[in-house]
Amino acid sequence: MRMKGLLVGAVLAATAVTPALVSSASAQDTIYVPLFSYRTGPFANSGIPIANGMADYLNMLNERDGGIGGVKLVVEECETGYNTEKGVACYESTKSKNPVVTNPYSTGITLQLIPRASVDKIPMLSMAYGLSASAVGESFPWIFNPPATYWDGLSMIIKYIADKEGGFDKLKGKTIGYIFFDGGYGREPLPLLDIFAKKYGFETKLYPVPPAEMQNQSGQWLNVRKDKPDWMIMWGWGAMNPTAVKEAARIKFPMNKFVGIWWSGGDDDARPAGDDAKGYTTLNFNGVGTNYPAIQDIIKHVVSKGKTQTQPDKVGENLYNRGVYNSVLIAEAIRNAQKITGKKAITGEDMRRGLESLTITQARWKELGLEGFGAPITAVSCKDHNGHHAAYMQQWDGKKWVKISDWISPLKDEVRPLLEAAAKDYVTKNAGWPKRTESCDKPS
Amino acid sequence: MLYREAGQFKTNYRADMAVFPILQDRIGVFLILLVAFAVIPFVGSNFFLHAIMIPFLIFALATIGLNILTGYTGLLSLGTGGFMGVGAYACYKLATVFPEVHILVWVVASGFVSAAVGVVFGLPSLRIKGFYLAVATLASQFFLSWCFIRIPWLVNYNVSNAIEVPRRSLFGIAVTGPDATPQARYLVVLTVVVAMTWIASNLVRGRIGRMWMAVRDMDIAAELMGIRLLNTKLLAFAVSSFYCGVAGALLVFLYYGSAEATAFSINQSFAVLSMVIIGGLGSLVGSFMGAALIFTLPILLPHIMAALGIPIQSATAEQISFMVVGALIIFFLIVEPHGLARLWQIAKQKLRVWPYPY
Amino acid sequence: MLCVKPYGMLCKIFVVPFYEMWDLPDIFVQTLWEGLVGGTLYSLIALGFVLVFKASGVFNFAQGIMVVFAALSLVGLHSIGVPAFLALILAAGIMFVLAYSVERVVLRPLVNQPDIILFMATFGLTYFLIGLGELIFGGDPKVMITKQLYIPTGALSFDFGGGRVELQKLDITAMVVASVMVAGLAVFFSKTRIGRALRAVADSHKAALSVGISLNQIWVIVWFAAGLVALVTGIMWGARSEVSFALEIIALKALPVLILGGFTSIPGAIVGGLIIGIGEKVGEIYWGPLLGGGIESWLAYMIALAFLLFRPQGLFGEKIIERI
Amino acid sequence: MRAPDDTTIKAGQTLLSVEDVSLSFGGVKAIRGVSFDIKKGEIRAIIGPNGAGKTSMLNVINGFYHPQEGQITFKGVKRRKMRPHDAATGGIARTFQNVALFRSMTTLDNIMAGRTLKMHSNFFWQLWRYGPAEREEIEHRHKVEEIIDFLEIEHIRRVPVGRLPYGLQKRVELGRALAMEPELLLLDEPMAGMNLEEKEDMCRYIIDVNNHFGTTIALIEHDMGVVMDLANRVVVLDYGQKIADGTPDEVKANQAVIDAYLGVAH
Repeated sequence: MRMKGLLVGAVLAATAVTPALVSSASAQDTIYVPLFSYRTGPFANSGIPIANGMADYLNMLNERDGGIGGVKLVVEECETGYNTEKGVACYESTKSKNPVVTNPYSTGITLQLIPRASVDKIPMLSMAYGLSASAVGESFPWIFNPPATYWDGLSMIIKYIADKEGGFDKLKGKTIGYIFFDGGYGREPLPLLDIFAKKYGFETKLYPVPPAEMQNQSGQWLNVRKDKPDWMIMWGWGAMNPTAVKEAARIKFPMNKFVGIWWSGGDDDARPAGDDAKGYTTLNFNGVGTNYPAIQDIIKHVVSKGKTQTQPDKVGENLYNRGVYNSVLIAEAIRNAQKITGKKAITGEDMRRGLESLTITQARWKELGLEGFGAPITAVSCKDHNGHHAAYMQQWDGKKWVKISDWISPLKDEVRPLLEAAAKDYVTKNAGWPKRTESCDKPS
Repeated sequence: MLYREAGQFKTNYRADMAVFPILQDRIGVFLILLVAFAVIPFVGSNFFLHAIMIPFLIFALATIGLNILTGYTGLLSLGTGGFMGVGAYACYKLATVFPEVHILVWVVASGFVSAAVGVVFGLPSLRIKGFYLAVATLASQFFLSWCFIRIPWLVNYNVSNAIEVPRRSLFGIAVTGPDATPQARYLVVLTVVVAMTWIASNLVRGRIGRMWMAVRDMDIAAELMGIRLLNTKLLAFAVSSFYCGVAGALLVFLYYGSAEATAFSINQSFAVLSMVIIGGLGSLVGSFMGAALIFTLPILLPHIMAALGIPIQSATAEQISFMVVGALIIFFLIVEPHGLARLWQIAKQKLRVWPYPY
Repeated sequence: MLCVKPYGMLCKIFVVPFYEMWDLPDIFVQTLWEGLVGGTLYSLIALGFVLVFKASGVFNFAQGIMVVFAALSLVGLHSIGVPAFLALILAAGIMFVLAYSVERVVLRPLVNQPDIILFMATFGLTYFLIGLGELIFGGDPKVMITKQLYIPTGALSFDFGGGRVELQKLDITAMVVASVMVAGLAVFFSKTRIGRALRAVADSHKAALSVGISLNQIWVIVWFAAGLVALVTGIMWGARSEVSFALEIIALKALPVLILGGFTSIPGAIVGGLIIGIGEKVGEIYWGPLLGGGIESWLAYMIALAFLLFRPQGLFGEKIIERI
Repeated sequence: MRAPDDTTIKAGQTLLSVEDVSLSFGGVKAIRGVSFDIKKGEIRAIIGPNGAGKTSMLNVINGFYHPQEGQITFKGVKRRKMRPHDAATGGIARTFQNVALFRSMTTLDNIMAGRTLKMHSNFFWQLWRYGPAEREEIEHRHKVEEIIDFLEIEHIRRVPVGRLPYGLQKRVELGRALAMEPELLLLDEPMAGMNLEEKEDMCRYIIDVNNHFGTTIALIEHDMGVVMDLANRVVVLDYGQKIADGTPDEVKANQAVIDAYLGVAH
């Protein structure tokens, strides 16, 4: 009986103590960077390497340079499990510690936090995911999604396919299949796909994969066999990717005509299919491998000192480097904000200005020790929070990803009007959406 | 000595059948409500209100909903998430098609939509029982999830494929949308939850509650006493779905602020079921306790561990809380199948005879 | 092109699919084969359920996570350098430890509790194993050690009806293993002393006690058997895609299989699995596109539900006479 | 508690009759062509060896089983088969061989549940437990308390019945049936498993119910002494067939009955 009493007591006590525990604010002479991540749940395979890359780069800056501009970064992970409730909890628990940026890493969490960003004055960086329309800076002054949107991604893929077929006019009469995660993320490119299909005269076939059936795709791929599309495009995530690659190999779909978005290009996505996955192609906007001085610094200062959760052999894999890329954007925006404001410990509002005038030139990439790691970030502006930067195609050679194309720039003229329309639609549907009042800094 | 009914004589049945026949209970409830309405909103931090209290209350409401079906009527359901989703999507449609009508009206109305859907999926309950019925509810869960994704009309053809919660206010104070303060949201949620809990308590203590429990305990005997099984079960489905629907609408409008279909997946159903089990089958108080424990455990665990001097990674905390929840479910089923609610009763009993052992 | 207005929709439902089956026989045969393979895997999961339900009356919700856990143990052991076949034996050992612990910690204290309480206990067990599995092995999916276990990969393909039908060797292996396992279980139940004891328990707990069989031992045995079935299922599913926690949701598909086959019938689990597997695959391929595809997520449940309304006792169950 | 106000059927007239009822499950014939009647105000016993079809007969009368042949006349209305709901609204209540109480509900709630059919306040009032709903609840609570007094179970009012000893459970079950204010009360082995004292109590309650409220009672019982003391008329079933019908003395003297009980080969 006493046990039971104690238990009830403990639960009540725990509930009562909460606010006290959480309100302990962080010190003022640091910059607090919360990283939402998911090392658990159905998307953990994609989430773990990204979380590692993000944390390791920022920790490396702390170890090597003592932070940014002499200010230490306080890096804290918050586990979301790709789950919206946990996302809210993470947001609320980090909010009180004055974060400079929100980095939600889940489209669902991004969507629910978009309206909050302007109210709470915390900019949000949803790097090449989230709501594509948030690229329109006038409507979404607090949201940033560089380097490219999903629509940019689709346009690059279509451009690549046209290139392989010998020109846009050769697309006529072709069939392009689109296998996608059946949710907001996978359905977003559909309108643009329709537009391209009409414009270039190809036929589309859709193969949705329900969230609960990510590992059971034989039905979809049988339909692919039945429909015999010339090309396959994939918008997959988590456990869906490796299964799709395996199934494609099983039906002997020509792998070099199977093109994935950048979120379908993890090493663990292609590896399970081994040699059968040879030729599988995906978009990418960050370099792979450890052959960059900055990555070597991560190994030297963080990984080899055991200050990480990363397994050493995973450093340099695509999604790990994706995490690094994400953190480079954060770090450069912080630096930029420090420069603009002259402050050391910046706030969320300063960070917004830093993100809005973020530039990473070729030279700057080199300075960072990441030459050729990413396309120069030059087009982020007050109007354009995305920049529509270029990406490249990479191909699986059975062991690793190999870059097979030059940087492909998106069909910005096709994409931008859609974005504007979508942003307008969002603003009209969300009656009372605030007008932009934030001033605009000239790019530095 | 303080908690005792001695000397409190009931002179009529009305007093004897009150919700809280004992004076100390009435005082206790009054104090809890006083704290909930008048203290917490002004003292609690934003984190406490928005990340703990609001979702806790909403999940308690959903737990009451499932408890009506599973705890009171004995019909096992794995489709709670789907019914919550129906409420959320219905509320979104209604609120955007008729923006001039007050949002709270639509929150309640969406409960009716959910109730109707619940009745449709409850129809098989006449012919199938027990685990078979659980599979039928699983069918509703997966089918509804599919509908949420597939019918773009439900989200007004938003490119994001998600519900985007519009701004609405009550008495000139924003209650939904990003401008709404946690305090305002909290008070709205609290009011709805308290009112609906009171109604649920009226239902389960009266004729309808007895019919539900009769069907749960011995459906054949109930039938031979003239209780119509189908009507009773469908009523349970309807009321249960109503509660889940309102909870779903509140969840999206006053908590998430935006939601994709995955917010109403099978995992949500499982979570609510575990709240019912831990809280105690067939107990309203237990519904609150179960929701509090299951929802706050993963959030509080890292803080508790840190306070104990064992800092853990957030992912590890998540995993450990899964294990703890699982272990607690088994522990409760073995030690006290009626869950936290029963522990609470035992505690009160102890208090009543204190300082004597019995 | 086949369909003319105003009968477009009717024609698309009732004519086009059958025309397609006839027109592309290779795809049709492939569809049936995929359905068969999927069905076999559902059957294997259902088999685990049935074993436990038959002998202990427990609706084991944790069978799905046991599949994941068994496969993770195998892969996890191998990844720390244990040779594949030793890892296999050790993984079986882990399943035994699990069965033993479940009996001691969960079942024994809950003996004679209502069914729903036992079900919920396995629900708790599911949560526990998810947490434990992720804690030990990490949340990221693992590649099944197909080669190391000498599971053949590649495909047999032959020409058929103007096309090509491909039978994955992996799938053939899965079917062979499943058949061997079912046959083995049948022999075990009818020829061995323990097997007969298990059947006695299934018929009546009291009868079993009166002939001196320890219920506790039997529970350990059936849970261990279910664990072995889970291990095999995990290897086969894992080899087809990968070993991840998402499999747990797919394992729920065994529930409609059980409804079709009845909770206590091993042949029922097999036949039910095949019906569900083939039904959902054919439905997805030929009727799915009408609804935009992806109907596989709920079709199996709907088939089972429709079936239930006409035959509540399942395919092989006897009509239930209610007594009072 | 008041006697049911029934104007159509007077004491001594036929309240219920079964004619040529046959019931089978699959190939097994449980009841074959049985006819008998129950007169208003009497205590009618149904006896017979195990497996004679007694409980099945009760199940047919209150509509739980549907006979393949024959018909049932209750209060002058002929039916091919009863439906449980019609039987209950028509005033047939029963207890069960193996107590079928609502185990996790309290004594009070169990007996209150017996009043369900008498309660009519609609859902809307139930929601608020106000107005008609509250008045009704209090009014029926009075009735239920009368039954509780009558059966002398005041002390276990708030105890979940699952925790009560068997004898008390039987009494609560009787209370639940009485709460329906039945015209015809079916008792399936009301005294099985009781000690002598409990049996005497139960006999007294049965006689009191019959005398004070004029409730017609049909009961199945194994204790012949009890049956002979209580019953006005007895019908004897064996292998699903009626082998005797009459007063206790007539039945006692019947050779077929003696054979059936002694197990003479057929």
